[in-house]
Amino acid sequence: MGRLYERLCEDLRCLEGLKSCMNCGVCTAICPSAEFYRYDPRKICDTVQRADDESIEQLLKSDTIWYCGECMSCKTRCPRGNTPGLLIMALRKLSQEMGYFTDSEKGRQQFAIRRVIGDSILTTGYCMRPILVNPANHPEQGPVWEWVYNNLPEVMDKVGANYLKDGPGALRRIAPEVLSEINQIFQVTGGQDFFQLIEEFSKDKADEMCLDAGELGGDNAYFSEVYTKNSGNHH
Amino acid sequence: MRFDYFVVPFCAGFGYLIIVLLFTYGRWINELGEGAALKIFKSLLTRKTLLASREVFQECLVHRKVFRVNPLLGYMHMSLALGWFLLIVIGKFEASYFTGEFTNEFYFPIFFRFFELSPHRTFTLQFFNALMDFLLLFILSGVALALYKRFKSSAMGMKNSTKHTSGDKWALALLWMIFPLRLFAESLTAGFAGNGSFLTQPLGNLLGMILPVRMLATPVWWGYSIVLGGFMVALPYSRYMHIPTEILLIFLKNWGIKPKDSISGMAFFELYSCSRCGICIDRCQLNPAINKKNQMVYFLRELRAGNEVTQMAHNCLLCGRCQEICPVGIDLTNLRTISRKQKDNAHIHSSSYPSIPMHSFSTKVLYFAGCMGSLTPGIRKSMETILEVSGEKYLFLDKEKSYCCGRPLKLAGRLAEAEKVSQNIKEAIVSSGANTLVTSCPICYKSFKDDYKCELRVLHHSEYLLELIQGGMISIRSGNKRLVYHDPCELGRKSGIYTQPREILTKLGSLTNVEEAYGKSLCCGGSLGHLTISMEEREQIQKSTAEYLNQDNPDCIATACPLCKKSLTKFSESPVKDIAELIAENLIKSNYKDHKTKKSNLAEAVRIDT
Amino acid sequence: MSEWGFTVIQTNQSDMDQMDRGLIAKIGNAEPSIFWCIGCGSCSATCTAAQFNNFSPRRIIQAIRSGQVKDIMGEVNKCLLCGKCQLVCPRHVNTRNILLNVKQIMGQDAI
Amino acid sequence: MNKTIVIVGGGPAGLEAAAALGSSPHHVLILEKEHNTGGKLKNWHHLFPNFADASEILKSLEKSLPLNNSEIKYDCDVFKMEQMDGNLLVSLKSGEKIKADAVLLATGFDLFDAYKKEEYGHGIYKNVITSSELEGMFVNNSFPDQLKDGLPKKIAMVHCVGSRDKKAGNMHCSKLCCITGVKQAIELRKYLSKSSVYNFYMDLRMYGQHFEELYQEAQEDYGVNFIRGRVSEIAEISDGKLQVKAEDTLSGRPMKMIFDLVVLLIGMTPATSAASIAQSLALPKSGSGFLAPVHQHISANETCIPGLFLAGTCREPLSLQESITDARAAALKIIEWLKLKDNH
Repeated sequence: MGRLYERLCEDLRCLEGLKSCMNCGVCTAICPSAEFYRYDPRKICDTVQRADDESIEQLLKSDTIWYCGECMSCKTRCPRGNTPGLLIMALRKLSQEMGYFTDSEKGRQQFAIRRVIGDSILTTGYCMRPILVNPANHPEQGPVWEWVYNNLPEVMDKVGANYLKDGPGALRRIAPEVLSEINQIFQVTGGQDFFQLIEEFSKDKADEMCLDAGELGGDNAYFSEVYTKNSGNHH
Repeated sequence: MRFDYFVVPFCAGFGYLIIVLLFTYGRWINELGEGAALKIFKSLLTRKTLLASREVFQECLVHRKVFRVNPLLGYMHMSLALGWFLLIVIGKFEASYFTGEFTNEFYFPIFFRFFELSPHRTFTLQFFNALMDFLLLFILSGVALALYKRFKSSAMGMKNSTKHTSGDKWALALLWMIFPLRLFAESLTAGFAGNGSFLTQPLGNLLGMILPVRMLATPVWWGYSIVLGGFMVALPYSRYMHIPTEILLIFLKNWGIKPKDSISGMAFFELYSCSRCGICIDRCQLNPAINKKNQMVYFLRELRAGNEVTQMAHNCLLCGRCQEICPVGIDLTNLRTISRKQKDNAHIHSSSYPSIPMHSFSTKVLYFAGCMGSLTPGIRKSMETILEVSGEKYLFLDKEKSYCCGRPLKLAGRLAEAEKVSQNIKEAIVSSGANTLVTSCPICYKSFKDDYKCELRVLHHSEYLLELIQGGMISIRSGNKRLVYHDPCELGRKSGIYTQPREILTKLGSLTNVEEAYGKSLCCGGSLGHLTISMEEREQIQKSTAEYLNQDNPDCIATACPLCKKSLTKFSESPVKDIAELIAENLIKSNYKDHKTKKSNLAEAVRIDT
Repeated sequence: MSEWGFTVIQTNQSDMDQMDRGLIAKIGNAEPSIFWCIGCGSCSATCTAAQFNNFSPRRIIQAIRSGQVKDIMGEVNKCLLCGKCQLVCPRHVNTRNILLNVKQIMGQDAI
Repeated sequence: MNKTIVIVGGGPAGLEAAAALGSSPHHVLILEKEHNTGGKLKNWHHLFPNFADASEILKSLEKSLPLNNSEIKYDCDVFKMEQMDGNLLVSLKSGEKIKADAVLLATGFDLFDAYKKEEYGHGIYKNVITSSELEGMFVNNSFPDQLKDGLPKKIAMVHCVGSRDKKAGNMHCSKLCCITGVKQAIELRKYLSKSSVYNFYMDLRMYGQHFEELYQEAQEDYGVNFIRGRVSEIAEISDGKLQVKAEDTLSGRPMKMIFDLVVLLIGMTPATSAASIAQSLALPKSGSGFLAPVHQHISANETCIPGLFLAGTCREPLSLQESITDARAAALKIIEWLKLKDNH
């Protein structure tokens, strides 16, 4: 029984998500991700169940664990009451903590999430704001979005949103005292440290790849690399 | 000049035969490959030629090997071959003596009694005359036997005889007609000319009483000539092609020419030397339950006819029992193997088979258990025990991983792939610096010994263990168990190791002999060479062989091959053990402690990681 | 605008109604023991070749039976024909002959 | 009228049948080939799926033997039976002959001889043992030294040894080895807390009450590992350690693993002791050689020989519970048959 396996066992999601798999494969059968990716929740459960650190490490460094959409369909079907989706969450967490996520293309995208959504929460109190959906990074949104994006204040006014303004309403500006409360929560619960960890591992990787990761935001080479890179090997 | 128009068919047939033979043999000799000419030239004036001539006499004329199968069958073949040969030779002498000159028309001796009508007065001529009649009678007795064999082959010890093609049947009919027609022609002539001897003269007189012999004689001579000519025309296209071909084959074989790995040149000589006697049919353990008409005689016939033989080529145990008994001595299993050769050959991923990693080998003895050994750990373990007790320093080459010697691929006709696979092991063996390679598997043994061509000594463990015993390295308790030894095909017939295992076994207990032993030993059914046979069919063979070996209720069946052991165990009443296991059981370990204290002397199996 | 590597991902799910039954029909005809396999894996475990590469007779049999012919391209050539698979098979499957048949039927494609 | 009923075999089925026949007026004679009753049960420690003590069960089976009308003869080797005037003549190896109105064959089973699968090395490597030998260790509390020292040990349980195997000549599924493997894995984990146990299986047939639950328990509470793949060969490497080769069929890769102990889960095979009896009566056998009843579904205890009945594992692999139920059913059939015989 190895170190990684023991750490996984400390995670409640692993304990709840994997009790005794009998390899029936129903999770893989229902999994929408398995339909398109070389992704097999049954195999992942089996690997972890074997408690073999070598293969767990391989898993943590692979793209595989990032293919899951966390739809939790698997939970509803498992005859033994396991939840591979929860196990995946535990694996992802461990991969982030160990820095193994930088070894895989999909894993490296943790950096982009940290920069976009993580920053957004701490600075505005929102996970997602329209301004974050930059047309340059989201060509799939099309020209209409590009126009909306360029005329955001006017559009918001028109639809009656209280966009970034004081007072009540959707997308209002979050009061500074509330924001500092959010920041404190992140500080106390370890969220900040966790973000910092992802930053550090990512910066190491950026250095290794000779790319600049900047200090903030997505305006840097490493960000655009992890955000847009697609090796085409994901199937 | 002595001439009559009836000699024309004979002369035409004879001429045709000579042209065809010259053309055919010329083509095959051309295909013998580089170096063959030099080899023949070098051997031509050596003892080899004399030996070959003796073999030609023994096998082509006397048919010694057929005699060994069954005396009556041997007599039948001899009467036809030797009788006819002498008829030609003595006939020539008779004609030469009569005319006083050696050179005469080449057809003259054959139709001697047609041309020389005067009754022979001198004693010598009468003697020749009687001799010729005797030879004719000799041949006719053979023809009668052959006829009898057609209807009742079991009378000559053959449960099955060859089912012939219609072409062969025509040639056969012509051959059988030759000698009765000669008898009639000569008798009819003797009936009016009185030039016959003890056989033809009385018969002629008898015929003369009821038939107009003078009028009938010429048409019968015509018939004789036509049949003779017809037979010679049919000869290259029938099984009788073996008559001239076998002679050449024996010479070529003695001169050291071997078939290449395709059906060409020497292989054709072998192919056409098959007389389709059918002796191989009964020897085949696949016969008759598992498959009919697939034995060597049929296989060679199809091959000769240029038909698709892939299926037939694969449907064979490659046990070599047929080859052992073949009166012509054709390398039958080899022909089967090379026919298996695939056109697209060298596609194995050789890079997938890493070599045995080279550690600093300090031992002189290498032990290679063989891949089958992993399924019979009793043999491996016994060998380890014995080697340890003997104090011999050795290296266990395939202790942790199995390596393939390449022979299975070779037997399947994938020669280039076999070569690639064996390359890696060969390198490891060659560069090891060891001087002895011991293997427990007769299949590997055959491979190492014949194909690898390494400098070091290659021994099967039965040879090596006998050496250890004789050299006093190990000592064994003798027992009184009744043992029966089963010769593995690859060790016995293929590699000629018969005596060493038996010598060991006589030290261990009392060895009971069974009839089908040595070269006649049965196949255990495990046959690596047969790839298409089903397991149920294998089990039929395994069962019958196991039952055969158990016929005298021995205490133990001994063998020297992991595959034989595995195959026989399931159906054998008495336990089946390898020679190594029997030795390990009876090993006296008194010296063992001395060795154990000298740690450096102990064998150390190197971990082989790849 | 950034360079985007969009790819359309093909489905990974096998549609058994669309499976290629050609090979299994031919092989099943020549060597019916292919249908006796219970997928226990003893063949792959004892296989001499499989020690060194990803060759797996069980997987090949499985692929043929489920019509995934593409998966076995090139695989059959890794076989050393040592026959141990047949010696350990609890169901008497003649694995070697199956592989030989694949080679024969697929011809050059099998390479 | 009182009749004689001969029961061949004093194992659980024989004992239970005798007990069930106790209420009848007939004389019951048990012929046991060993010198005590209990059959294979006496060499068993705990029973699946609830770890019941085998010796307790045996005691209660022996206790329920009726004293008034039953008799046990030990060291009796029955080798032949003949039909005679509607009765059966039972011949013993000792030469004795017993006339019986009805005979119940409860000859039980043989354990598969693991040496027949030489590649597993039983009888060659000292650390390869059978499930029955392991059970014997638990019974006698006599473990080899290498299992005592409390260090982490790796143990492999190999399922289907000699069962479902044409190479071993047994096509039948012995059906009880699966759960035995799970039970013994748990016991080993209890006994050697630092050990890890791996079960190599082809299918796990958890057909009985509480079997599946025990399987789940083994995984959840005892961390027993299960690998789907049949073991092909076992080789001893240095220090008596064993290298096991199998294919992990669920991940599709061949694997090897080194173990300190390998337990072969051997199955039930037809009893050789019943073979000569069956031959003398020309009793039909099922495919694998177990004795065949008249009808598998509706008359599983009756044979084509009038007055001859079957109970327990002589006709198919059965668990203890099934054997006992079967014996009672056979007893009932015997009483019915004797009644019918009386009326004629």
